[in-house]
Amino acid sequence: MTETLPPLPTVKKSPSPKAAAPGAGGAAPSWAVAEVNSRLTAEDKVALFRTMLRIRRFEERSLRAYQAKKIGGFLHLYVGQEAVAVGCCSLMGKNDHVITAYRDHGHALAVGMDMRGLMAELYGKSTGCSKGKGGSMHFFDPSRNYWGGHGIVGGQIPLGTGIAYALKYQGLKGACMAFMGDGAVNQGAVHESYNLAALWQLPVVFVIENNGYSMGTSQQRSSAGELGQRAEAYSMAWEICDGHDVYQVREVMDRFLREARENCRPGIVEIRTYRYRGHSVSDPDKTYRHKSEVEEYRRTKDPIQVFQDTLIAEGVIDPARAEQLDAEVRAEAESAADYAEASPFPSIEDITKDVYWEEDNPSEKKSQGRIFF
Amino acid sequence: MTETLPPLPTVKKSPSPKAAAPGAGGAAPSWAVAEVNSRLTAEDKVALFRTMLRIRRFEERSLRAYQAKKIGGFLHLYVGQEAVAVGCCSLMGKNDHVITAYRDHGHALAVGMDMRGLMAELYGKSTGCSKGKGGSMHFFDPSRNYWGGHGIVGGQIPLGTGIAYALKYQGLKGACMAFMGDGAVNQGAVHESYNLAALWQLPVVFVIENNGYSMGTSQQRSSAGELGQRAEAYSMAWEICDGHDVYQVREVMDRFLREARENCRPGIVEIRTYRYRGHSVSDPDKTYRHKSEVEEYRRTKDPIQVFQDTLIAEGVIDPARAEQLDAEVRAEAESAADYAEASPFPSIEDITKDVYWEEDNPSEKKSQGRIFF
Amino acid sequence: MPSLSYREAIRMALIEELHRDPNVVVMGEEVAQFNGAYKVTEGLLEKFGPKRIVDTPISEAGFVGLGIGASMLGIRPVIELMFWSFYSVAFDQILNNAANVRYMSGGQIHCPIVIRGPANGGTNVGATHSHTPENVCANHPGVKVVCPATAYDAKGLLKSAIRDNDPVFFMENTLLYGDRAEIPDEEYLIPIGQANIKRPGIDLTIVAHGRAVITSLAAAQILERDYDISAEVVDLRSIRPLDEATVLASVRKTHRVLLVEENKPFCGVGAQLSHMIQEQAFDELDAPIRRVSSIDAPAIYSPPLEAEQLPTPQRVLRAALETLR
Amino acid sequence: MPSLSYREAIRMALIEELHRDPNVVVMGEEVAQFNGAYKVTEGLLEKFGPKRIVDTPISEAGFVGLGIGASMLGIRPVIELMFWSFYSVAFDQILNNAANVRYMSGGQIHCPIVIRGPANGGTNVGATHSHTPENVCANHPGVKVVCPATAYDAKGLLKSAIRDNDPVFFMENTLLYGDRAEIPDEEYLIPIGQANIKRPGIDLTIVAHGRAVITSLAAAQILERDYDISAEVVDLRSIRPLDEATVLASVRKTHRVLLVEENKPFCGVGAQLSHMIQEQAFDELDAPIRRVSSIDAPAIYSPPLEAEQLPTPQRVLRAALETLR
Ligand SMILES: Cc1ncc(C[n+]2csc(CCOP(=O)(O)OP(=O)(O)O)c2C)c(N)n1
Ligand SMILES: Cc1ncc(C[n+]2csc(CCOP(=O)(O)OP(=O)(O)O)c2C)c(N)n1
Ligand SMILES: [Mg+2]
Ligand SMILES: [Mg+2]
Repeated sequence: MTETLPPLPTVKKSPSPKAAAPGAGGAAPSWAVAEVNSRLTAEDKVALFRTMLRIRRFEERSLRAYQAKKIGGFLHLYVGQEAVAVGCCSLMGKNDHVITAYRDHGHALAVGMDMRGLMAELYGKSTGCSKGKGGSMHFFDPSRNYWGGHGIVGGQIPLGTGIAYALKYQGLKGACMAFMGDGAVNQGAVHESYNLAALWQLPVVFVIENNGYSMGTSQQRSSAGELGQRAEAYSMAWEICDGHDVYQVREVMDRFLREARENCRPGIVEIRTYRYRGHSVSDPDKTYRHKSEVEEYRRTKDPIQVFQDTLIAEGVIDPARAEQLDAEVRAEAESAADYAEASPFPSIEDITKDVYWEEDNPSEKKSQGRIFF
Repeated sequence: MTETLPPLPTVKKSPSPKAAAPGAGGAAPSWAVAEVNSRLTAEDKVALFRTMLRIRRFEERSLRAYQAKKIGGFLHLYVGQEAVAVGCCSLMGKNDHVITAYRDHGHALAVGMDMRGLMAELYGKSTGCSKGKGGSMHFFDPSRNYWGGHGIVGGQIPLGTGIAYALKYQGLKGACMAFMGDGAVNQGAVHESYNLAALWQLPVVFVIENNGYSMGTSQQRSSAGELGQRAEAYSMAWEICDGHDVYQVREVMDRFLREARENCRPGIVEIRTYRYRGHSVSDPDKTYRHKSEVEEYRRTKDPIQVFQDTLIAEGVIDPARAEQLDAEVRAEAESAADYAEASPFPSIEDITKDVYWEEDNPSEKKSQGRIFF
Repeated sequence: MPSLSYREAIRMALIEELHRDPNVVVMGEEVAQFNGAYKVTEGLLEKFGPKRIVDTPISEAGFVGLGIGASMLGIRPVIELMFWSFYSVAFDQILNNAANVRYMSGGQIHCPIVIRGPANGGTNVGATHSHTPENVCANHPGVKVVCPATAYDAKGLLKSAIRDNDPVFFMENTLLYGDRAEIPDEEYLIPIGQANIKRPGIDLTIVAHGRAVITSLAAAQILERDYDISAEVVDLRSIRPLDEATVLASVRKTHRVLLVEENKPFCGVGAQLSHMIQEQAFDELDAPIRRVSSIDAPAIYSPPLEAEQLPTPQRVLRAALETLR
Repeated sequence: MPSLSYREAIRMALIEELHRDPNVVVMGEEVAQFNGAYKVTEGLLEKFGPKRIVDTPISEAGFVGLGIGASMLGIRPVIELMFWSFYSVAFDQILNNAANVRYMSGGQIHCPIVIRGPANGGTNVGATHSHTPENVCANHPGVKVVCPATAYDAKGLLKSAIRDNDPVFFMENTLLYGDRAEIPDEEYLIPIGQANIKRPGIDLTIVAHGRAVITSLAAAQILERDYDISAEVVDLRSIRPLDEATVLASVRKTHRVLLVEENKPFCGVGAQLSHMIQEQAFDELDAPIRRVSSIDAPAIYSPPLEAEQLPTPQRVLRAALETLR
């Protein structure tokens, strides 16, 4: 009943001239020398590392909260994929935007949201980042250009394309990163968005976080052909990138984001990554992959371990500093849980708030009649 | 406001080994020697020609009826595209099926439907092929494996894929031809169907009748990339074919149909064709193409003229025989109009018939309660 | 006051709002170069250029969703669906994204988008092209639904819709595009959610929206002329928000109610009105509330039959007489 | 008689029908190898193999449409929507193709397809995943809509649905999957369109469907215990066709009606029932018909609040007392 191991990620298409191909046989990662990475200060690098850690520890803490029945509904953990969101979002300028699917905690932390609001959201509290109305799948922070958190597979992709449309319309030099999973590529709305983006040359980068599975279905069982390569059907640029290496993610995404911002060229980046946990916390994770597959990824490709090793090798941190960072981040997650626990639930009256802008802004209300039934 | 002339169709991908490439400089068409065409008897060829003529004359007659206000709603004429439906449908075996969009008169005649039922349908009469319930966009004849006639752009493509699924499920060696326009390829449902067909290896041939325009929008303004080539995104075979040459249509489609029937290999055939009339009869046809473009197609590429010339050159018919055939077919169209005119409209009671199978088969009815409100 | 058609009145509203606010964008299939499938947007491309008037591929989910996304950043798209029936392929974008994104974000986002186009049967284009989705859309909290019956209302309501900060679904009617009304030269707005008594009366309240208002007015005329019955015709104009007060005031006056709609009956707008009226004016009713809806089947093509499938003045008349019995 | 859960009862119906008819195919996301997102189809792949139990990509429009097309040729697909909410991306296939193709072909085609899956809120998964589309679907002539409230009903109704030659939309409820009932060893069918009195009573008629039946039964118990009021609970079981006779017979007995539904109120199922009852039993009513629906907003995530947003026994109780006032 289980699948055979999928091939480990390979890098297709040549990377930018500045970055050498990743060395064979475990040689030191060479994406570090790419311009976008070589200009990083030690502090910057620690910040990247820290954000990846924050995601990992937040997720682990939220899983415990879920097991303690503090959280309802779904909880889709991002553990294993941290380098993707962190690498991508670390490139954001003032006019760059992000939208993603329901596996959205990582991106929320990567754009700089506060753990407390996120944890409170999971607890369904009124102090949550979406006032307890959205839950795990619907984290939002437009003030950080973060447009969620969307539960319908593929449904966010037209929205992301529209964000890019707005940027171009307003003459802003920015781009939208529209994230989706490998399972989402087979939704019609995604295809329609690809065509619109390519036809109108919109500044959007479609990021496929290919973790090999949509729920219990391997990529091979859901998609004909290669995922990123579908870009060619629309004459868009594309590339495959190793999502376990935050440097590589940054290097590839930097090029695509520049093309989008500067030349309004959309593109697709397929980032090969892996999730360690079940699809959601209720997935028994027994029917579709071997435990050994998960273990192999954890052992050889863990993005946090890989980056920690890199930073130690680079002399940016030492093991003690890494441990200290981890302790800080764990404490942050713990205090977020305390905050969430102590926060109040919304009231019954809150149920019908935040439905209509006009109802929430009665002084500017112009319509009449009964609007709730 | 008008477009520049689109390039005339070119043939991509090499044709089957048996058929030579079309000769340059107006040399005699060489598709005739392809096996699927060379085995045609003179009678067969006349039948092909006759069916093309039947479509042309039916359409012209229906246009007059429309102008005389005998027909309501839309009327999308197929004039100019006859070689496509006739070429494709002439290849149908017992287990081959057809489904198409709203420009469906040509396919209906090509599968052998009676002009009278079609004309009566246009007139909204109870003797119509859909009892006056479907109209121009919804001709059906399941007894001829003809599944319509569908108004929602792209909406028929999942159905066609399902027909292919049923054939494979039932172990029948047949294929479904699922027709769509060049504008339909940007619908999500089409993309989802491509993926399903390729993933599950279903015996379906997707036929894009590329007449250069979706209503008033040229292919260039609606689609990024090449239409047929999108097949590569799903690892499907594809080919472009000149839709003005019925021999060529047959040669290309024959290969795709065989692959579908015998090896359950789906594919996409993009057939370059042209419509002479506006999108529908209410299209003033002034904003998006030059009259001269239409005239050039009519003059140099008319599929009926081209085939008539071929048949005369082959000695299959002479001009007198061509004229006689035309007269017969015109008379057929005329008498179909008389039949339609003389037929009764449905009754008010008919409005709620043909909604539920169970209501129409009361002796086998098992459900209870009120079903119409 | 110039007399404008319903089509021209909508166009005028678009022109005025395009002039007023540079963030307004008109987008849809064939709206620009082709001048609109029903010519509502005729001349706009020439006037405002391709940045403001945008032709799209046949990808309703894609471009409606794109419009919703753009609206979150302050663009004010007015999206034309060539037929509202095509909402079927954009349903998720319309009724999940536009309707819910404000809520799911805890009120951080709003979507000032208008989706407009004809939403009616009666043009002999068959079942898939003849949906009347006002009931289905209005079922979803988060959206507003407007169905103007006259050129005057269409203009004033569309301008309000474009300025509204919530998603407004504006449902026109192909059969009304040619209907004319006096349109003032001065700008005017009609608030969304305000019903309008199109004809005062004392014996019977007829509530309708969209073209059913016109049908009801024709029936009311016959009632007056042939039966000496004075029917009040209330035009809802907006389905959500709903002007319950105006409906109830009329009911309290006439004590008899007929609901007319082009919706299919099961869970149509009339069902909601019927419940509301009997709940809030139970003791005022002297007779059961009756409804006239489309005859309950997919829209038939056959032109003379489709005319009968929709509410006709005759069917309204018969039901009115029954209500008054 | 073995006691089975609602989930197991559905599975049992599938197994029996898969055995009976080789044209029955179960298809959907994760139904095979993963055993179903909610484990309804657990073990089927092993029993029937990959030809009969088919995993799909996440392409609802594609595979639902494929199922409809296959059904035209005699396959009898039972398509699982992981959530009925995902009908939003397959709306066109479901409500244009499945609902209309018979009509538009003049009765030449029929579509013996079942689409099934959970259609409910209450599981804290947010607005986009908590739709209750029974009203929207039943608005469309050409389809049948069934909403079982118990394991017993689910089994008998699903078997009827699979044998039905029209498209049947079968709406389950995640919160009921664990509820148990005695299920006879012998095969049984429950006709679609037959309501069921889940609790007889004389003072008040409560009409409900799906989980609202369970909520209503809880309220009826409190009414009996604490107020000595005898409420009759009518379980519609099927929304379209609708067993109006059973509802009306109850109304003629009790003269007071409360409608309970998990639908959003505007044009929910209760609206249609309310209209029907007041029209057909106007003189029988001693009080206005009242409704309890979900609180009118997109489904909130916050677990304790979502429980309140749906009808609760307390809200039903309050409304019942008001109706009896
Ligand atoms: C339209 C739609 N269909 C089905 C689902 C149920 N569903 C939620 S997540 C998921 C798998 C998605 O996989 P993928 O896109 O690879 O993302 P990942 O979970 O791996 O991050 C499915 C089937 C949904 N939310 N929306
Ligand atoms: C979903 C949907 N959107 C829009 C339309 C309106 N419409 C009907 S035909 C058409 C153009 C289709 O062009 P194409 O696919 O090239 O076919 P052709 O008319 O050239 O045969 C449009 C936009 C529709 N019927 N369905
Ligand atoms: Mg995945
Ligand atoms: Mg075309």
